[in-house]
Amino acid sequence: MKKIIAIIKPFKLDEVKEALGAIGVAGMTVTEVKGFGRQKGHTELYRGSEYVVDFLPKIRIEILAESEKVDAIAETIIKAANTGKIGDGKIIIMPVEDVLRIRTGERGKDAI
Amino acid sequence: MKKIIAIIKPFKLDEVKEALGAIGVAGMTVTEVKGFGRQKGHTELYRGSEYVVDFLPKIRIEILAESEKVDAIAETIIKAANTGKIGDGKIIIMPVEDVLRIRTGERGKDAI
Amino acid sequence: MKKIIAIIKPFKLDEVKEALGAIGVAGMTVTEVKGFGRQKGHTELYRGSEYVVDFLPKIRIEILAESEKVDAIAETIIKAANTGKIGDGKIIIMPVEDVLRIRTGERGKDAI
Amino acid sequence: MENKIRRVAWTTLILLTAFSFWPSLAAAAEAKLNAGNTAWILTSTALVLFMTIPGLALFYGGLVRSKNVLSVLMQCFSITCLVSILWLAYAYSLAFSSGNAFVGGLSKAFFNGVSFGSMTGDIPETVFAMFQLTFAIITPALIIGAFAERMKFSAMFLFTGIWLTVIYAPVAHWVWGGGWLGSMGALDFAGGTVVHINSGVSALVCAIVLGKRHGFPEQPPSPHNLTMTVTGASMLWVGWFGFNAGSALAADGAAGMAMLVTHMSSAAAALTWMFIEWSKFGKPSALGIVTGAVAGLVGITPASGFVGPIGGLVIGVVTGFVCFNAVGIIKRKFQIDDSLDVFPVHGVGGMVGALLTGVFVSSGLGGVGLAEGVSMGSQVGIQIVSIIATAVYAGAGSFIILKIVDAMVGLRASAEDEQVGLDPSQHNESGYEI
Amino acid sequence: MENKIRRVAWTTLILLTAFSFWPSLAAAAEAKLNAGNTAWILTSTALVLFMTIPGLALFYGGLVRSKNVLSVLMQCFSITCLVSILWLAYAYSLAFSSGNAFVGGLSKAFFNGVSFGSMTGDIPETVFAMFQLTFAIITPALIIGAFAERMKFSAMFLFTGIWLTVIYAPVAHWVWGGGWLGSMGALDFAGGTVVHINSGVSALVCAIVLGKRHGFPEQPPSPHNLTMTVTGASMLWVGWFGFNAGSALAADGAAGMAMLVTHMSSAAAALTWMFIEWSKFGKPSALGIVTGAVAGLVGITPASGFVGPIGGLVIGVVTGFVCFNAVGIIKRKFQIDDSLDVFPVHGVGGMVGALLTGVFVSSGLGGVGLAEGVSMGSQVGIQIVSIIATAVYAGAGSFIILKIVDAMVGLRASAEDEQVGLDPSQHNESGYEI
Amino acid sequence: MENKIRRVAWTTLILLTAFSFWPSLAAAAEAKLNAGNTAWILTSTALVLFMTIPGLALFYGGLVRSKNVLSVLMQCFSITCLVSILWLAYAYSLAFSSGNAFVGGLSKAFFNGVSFGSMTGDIPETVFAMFQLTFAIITPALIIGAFAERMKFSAMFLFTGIWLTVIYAPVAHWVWGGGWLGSMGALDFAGGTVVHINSGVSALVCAIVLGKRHGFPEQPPSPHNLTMTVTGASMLWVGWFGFNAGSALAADGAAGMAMLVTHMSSAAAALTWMFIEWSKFGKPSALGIVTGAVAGLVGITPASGFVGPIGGLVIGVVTGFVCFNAVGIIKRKFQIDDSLDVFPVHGVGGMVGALLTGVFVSSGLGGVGLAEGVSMGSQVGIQIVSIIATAVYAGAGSFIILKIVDAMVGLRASAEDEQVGLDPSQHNESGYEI
Ligand SMILES: Nc1ncnc2c1ncn2[C@@H]1O[C@H](COP(=O)(O)OP(=O)(O)O)[C@@H](O)[C@H]1O
Ligand SMILES: Nc1ncnc2c1ncn2[C@@H]1O[C@H](COP(=O)(O)OP(=O)(O)O)[C@@H](O)[C@H]1O
Ligand SMILES: Nc1ncnc2c1ncn2[C@@H]1O[C@H](COP(=O)(O)OP(=O)(O)O)[C@@H](O)[C@H]1O
Repeated sequence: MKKIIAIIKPFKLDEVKEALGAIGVAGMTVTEVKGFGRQKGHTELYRGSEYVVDFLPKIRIEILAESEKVDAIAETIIKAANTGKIGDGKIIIMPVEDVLRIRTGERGKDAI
Repeated sequence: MKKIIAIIKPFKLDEVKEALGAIGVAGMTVTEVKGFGRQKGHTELYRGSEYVVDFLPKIRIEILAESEKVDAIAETIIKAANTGKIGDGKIIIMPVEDVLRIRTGERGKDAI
Repeated sequence: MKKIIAIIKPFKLDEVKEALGAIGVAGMTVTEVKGFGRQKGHTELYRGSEYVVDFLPKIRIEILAESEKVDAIAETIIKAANTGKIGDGKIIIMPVEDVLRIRTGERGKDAI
Repeated sequence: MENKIRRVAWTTLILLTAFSFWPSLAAAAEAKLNAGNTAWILTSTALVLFMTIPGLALFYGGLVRSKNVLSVLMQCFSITCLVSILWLAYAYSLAFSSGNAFVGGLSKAFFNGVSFGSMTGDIPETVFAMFQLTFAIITPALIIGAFAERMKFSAMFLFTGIWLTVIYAPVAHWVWGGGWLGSMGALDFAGGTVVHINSGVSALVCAIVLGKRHGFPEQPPSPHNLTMTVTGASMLWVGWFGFNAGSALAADGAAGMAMLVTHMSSAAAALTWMFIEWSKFGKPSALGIVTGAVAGLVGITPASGFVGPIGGLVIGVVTGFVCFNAVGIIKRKFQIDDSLDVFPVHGVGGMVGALLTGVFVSSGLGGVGLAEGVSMGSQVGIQIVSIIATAVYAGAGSFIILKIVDAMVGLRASAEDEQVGLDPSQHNESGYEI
Repeated sequence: MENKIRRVAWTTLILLTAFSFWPSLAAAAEAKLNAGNTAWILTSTALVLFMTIPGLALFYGGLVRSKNVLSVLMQCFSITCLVSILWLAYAYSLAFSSGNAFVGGLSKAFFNGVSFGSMTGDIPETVFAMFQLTFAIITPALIIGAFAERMKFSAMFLFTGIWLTVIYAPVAHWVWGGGWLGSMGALDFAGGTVVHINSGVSALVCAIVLGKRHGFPEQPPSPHNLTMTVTGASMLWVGWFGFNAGSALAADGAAGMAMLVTHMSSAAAALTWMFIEWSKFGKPSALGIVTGAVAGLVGITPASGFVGPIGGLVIGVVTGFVCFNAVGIIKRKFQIDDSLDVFPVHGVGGMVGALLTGVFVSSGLGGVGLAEGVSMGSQVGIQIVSIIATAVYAGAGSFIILKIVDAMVGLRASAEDEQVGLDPSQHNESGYEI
Repeated sequence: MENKIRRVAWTTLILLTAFSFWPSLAAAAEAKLNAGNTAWILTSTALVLFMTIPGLALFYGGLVRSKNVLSVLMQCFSITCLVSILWLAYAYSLAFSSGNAFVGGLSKAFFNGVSFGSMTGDIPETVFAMFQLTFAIITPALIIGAFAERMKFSAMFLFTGIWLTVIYAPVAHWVWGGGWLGSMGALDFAGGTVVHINSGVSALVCAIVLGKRHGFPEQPPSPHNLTMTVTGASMLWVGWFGFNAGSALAADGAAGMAMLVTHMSSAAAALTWMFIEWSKFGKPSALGIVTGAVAGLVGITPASGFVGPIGGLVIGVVTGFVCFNAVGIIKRKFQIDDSLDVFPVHGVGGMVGALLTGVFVSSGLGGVGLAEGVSMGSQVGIQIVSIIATAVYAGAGSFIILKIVDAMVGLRASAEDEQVGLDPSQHNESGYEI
């Protein structure tokens, strides 16, 4: 059981979602976040001056998956979210000790 | 030391919070997220057409706890957040290496 | 490879960001969250009555870092985010199994 | 001078009544159209419609949780539409055509006989009918604050239709259409009884019959967007100039004074509320000051054409003070979940205003003066009768209507619909996707 | 009585035409200024400007995704500015100065000869010119709904400038400035052809030429803030009182009736839309009811000074019904991405209204009556000619303008700019930082 | 013709002055009430109140961070209330009752003698007093932009009360109430000096005395909701029609021309600002265009009743250009944290307008013409005197008031209160819970 976190560009969400659906990923949890990295923030205008805004809007996707599916998922995300430009984001894979389904109390991979 | 993440239906937040308070859980961090899973998104009307909206609003609760309390917490959440209907959400239990309290610099369980 | 989560007071974000920049932390992902802990919620007025609002606005910072940098990062955050008052927040250190850069497919510490 | 004005005010009142009684006659007389007065009432009509959509809709909408905001907006908007069609069909006729002391007739149903040339006084009857329609719209729209966040849309819609027919139209007839309260000499310049007591008491009954929202009173109220509420309150204030100064049905000194006292009462009540909060809690709040302003506008409504600047000031201070306390009593003492405090602000504020109208109309206090041979005591007595009559009729009537609607479609959204929010459950929509 | 009013209406029309033809003469005549009428048209001007900024801007802005909201607001605002300066420079002259049957001349370029004392009828010419300007502003602003979320700002700006010059100014001249449609007897009280068919058909052409947004029609539409849309719709409704009742150019019975029928048509269309949704999907929506209201306002626009209450009611119901279906046909059947449904609401609604004006103008149906010697059939015929002429001219003209602008600066934002959003890509800004 | 108009304009000015001097006499004269003019000033009063609440409140509120939005709204709203009560109590009397060249007397304190029948020219005095009150409200409300996000509410409240009394009331008297500037022949149709220079210079002093916000100028400004700002700017534009065209105190050709030039100046300044940004940064911004529009409205304010269309156009372009540069100079060169740029827009814009009024009033340039025997040079001289006098008085006075208020309650919120936000720290509230 792993948790995969993907931080992507917002307009790639639909493509990622669809690509994951195609390989049978049934669920995910999505958060709107702000990213800070190598990609330079965009400039904004404010009454005749330009300012650099550091933070960029990003989408954070959290996916629980059985360990053996992790690579396929990561690959799929990379394919769907990649634009080749700086700021495309990261995928993080983390260990999970257990998962429960609130509705049924099921545990482990049955809960996903 | 573990981190428990619970993804629940928004209107259950107050009940979960109270139930956790009752068993002595003093703190938590809450995020508004969008969920995607088996629960089908609701339909929305837009000028005479119906559309299915995939994502559903959910609440993500993050709780740090000593390992021995994890089961009690999970159980409590299940009891409080359960409606028996699809989409009630998940509980995820993850390992934590250390916790620090910013105010004091305390580490480990003293920091919770 | 670790993931550091810092939950801080919102107005400390800029200071923390700068302090981290100074020690070479190049990236982070930030989420607006609501915190619940020992710090008592503030009272709000509503038409001649006072109510306690439990949840307080907090900022959650997520940072991926090589294991050996974790202590320096935690220390830096503590220094920058500390006000000495209750509610300053927590730092959580968690294990990470792998990180990928979506743009290039790089893995591990090259991906940070 | 003052004397002349007083006469004018009374004559206007009498003429208005007369015209409502014998409208065909009025039209026949072909009073010369006054373009200035017509311009102002056309404008006032726009201002009063603006009070409901978007004014009241935003004022109320900001106070509910975001999952219910569209339901509030939708209720205000649909009430606007429904009341308009009923007004055209029969409600204008019931309120303003010739009938008996209790209700008008159907001679003007479907605006029969209301043509391009029909006049009411020196303005076109179409303009008079439109202006009055905007009052008929806002009155039931005010009520929705009482049952916000829990009533079914279908029930709200039915309730409004019946309520307009059997409560609003008759009460408007009593006071302004030639009915018994007007004949008795009750003073209600712009709707203290017809609009505010009427809606406020009905709101209270709705709140009681529907019962509390899930979580009341433990959960703190959570207005989702106070900027929306302040915006709405500001629009209400501006629109109220049309409401009160428009009720002069002319662009003259009476209209000017009505606007002045309206403004001063609002400002005075707002500051009163603010200072009470400031001294009690150490901090004044935005929601507090705007609520006070609305209370002050309610209080001055029945008095607006009758009192002078000092009357406006005092009515504002008193209404602000009384309404502040009324909110607490209803919510905390009686634990009635009148969600957006319609009764303590509109019901109680309307009563305070109706009473004080009887006092400050006195020329000694800067008003237009009591009618010939009427003492302040007896005028206050008449005002009390009009308050009680309206409150009892509206309260009992609303109760019966609610029971009927409950039997027909059920009043309350299911517990789950309430928890999920009325926007998705009643309208398949959500307010924000930001 | 009715007869007199009809005469007044026709005389007004003729005078208006006359004044536009011989403006210097009109000024020379120094008709006595009517302060009441002037007050109402000053007010109406404010109301109609209010319709575009902020009304339409909010109505449209709430319907797009949050990354494009400022682009919509900015387009409405910049159109307001650009059209105003062109109006001053030459467009007012092209539309309303003496010329030929197709377009006016340049005798009033830069408001030459429009002084403090110039009159149009019994109101100052400055007031007439300002009132008309607000119509010239909203018409191209309506079009932006068709290409929302994907057009370059520079292209939009150029398109508007050319469109105003070669489409709007002539068409306004045809109908109101002494041109061939007005002379033929086409009835368009407040802009069914000039404003709504004109903009609606142009919008359709824009939508087709620009092509679909990325994701259309698979992705569900995602209005980012429906409270904004409902607010904007409410402002449109209120502002429309100035649009239609102001078009009487007087504060009189015609203005009163125009306001009344405008209101009733809007209410009727809104409820029609609501009931269709309710019966079809089990739930009525806020977006539905406000869209219906706007459709009803569009439908009554050409008819507003000519028809009576029943005409207003029927036009509302019919427009609501037809526009509801038109939206579906354009979007689902033809899969045209007219982003905010400008054609089905304004184009189709305007056509329905223009047609029905020819019917309900009949005095037998409560209208002011057909002109001497004109049968209902021939009036409807004239209306059809005016619909077709406007649609063909606007459609073909817009197509050519789009091609020219495309060649000059390119019409569409790049795929990436569209995906990132027009706010950051076109304006270096973002709407919200909450 | 032009001559006649010029005479009318001057006579109006003189009459206005006269009436202010001998108000009881004016009332006694019982000038016949003009309903059309009264209708327009009633409407204008509503429009100008609308400018402050919600217009300015939203315009400013959108520009601050979300943790301070309610503080801005609350400041606008509470200023509205406070100024109204002071106006009633004594400020109207100080500004407009008979006194000396510097300030009026107290003969009209508590609106003593202002009755239903009192007249100012041909409109009721109540209407004149209400109209003027809305100017007295917006002027101090403009100032809050300078110290947004850091001033204590109590200090803001005290400052406003004293400022209105010792700065606004006298300066209004100087120009419009029979004081020395008016007598000298200074031209200020609708408040270039009284409103904009007065508030702009006071704002600058506030910004300097209060000092910079935490993070200025390193942190980028972060307007939390530009849709709110664009909405507010739109409302300001529409409301400004009442401000400037209402200042004619009549619905006539002067009002019509005032509305026209107001509109054109705003449009021209907005486009000027937009094109500067476009050429300088490659992209035009929504905040830029609306800021330009407001600057153009400010610039035309003193000139609005005196200049023709070309004057309006030129004043717009010049004001837009100058204000654009002034913003940069204050913020980047002098590093003064005038949070929402009140001085560069209102102070500088007002000065540009006041100056150019002296030029474009000339009949050769399309204006009403200079007064008999006054050359353009000497008129410009008078204008410069009025600018300097107002600026010096407002600047020095504000400085002293700030020092007094600082001694009484302290001006600035604590560093922590500022960081947490003024909404929770000053008002125990938060704007959004979405
Ligand atoms: N060390 C980090 N910890 C957490 N999140 C990071 C880190 N570095 C980058 N991110 C996230 O990934 C996003 C993209 O990173 P960036 O360095 O801009 O480009 P790239 O993904 O191409 O390496 C950032 O906006 C941020 O949200
Ligand atoms: N694989 C997953 N990874 C992350 N989050 C998930 C996953 N599956 C479901 N979720 C989250 O849990 C919520 C509920 O899941 P769902 O499948 O709809 O119903 P249930 O909880 O009854 O299994 C989803 O809305 C989503 O937020
Ligand atoms: N057990 C916990 N699990 C997750 N988050 C917590 C926990 N306890 C506290 N927090 C987060 O840390 C914030 C600060 O905690 P609090 O107890 O108020 O003060 P302190 O940080 O000084 O200990 C909370 O608002 C919450 O967001």
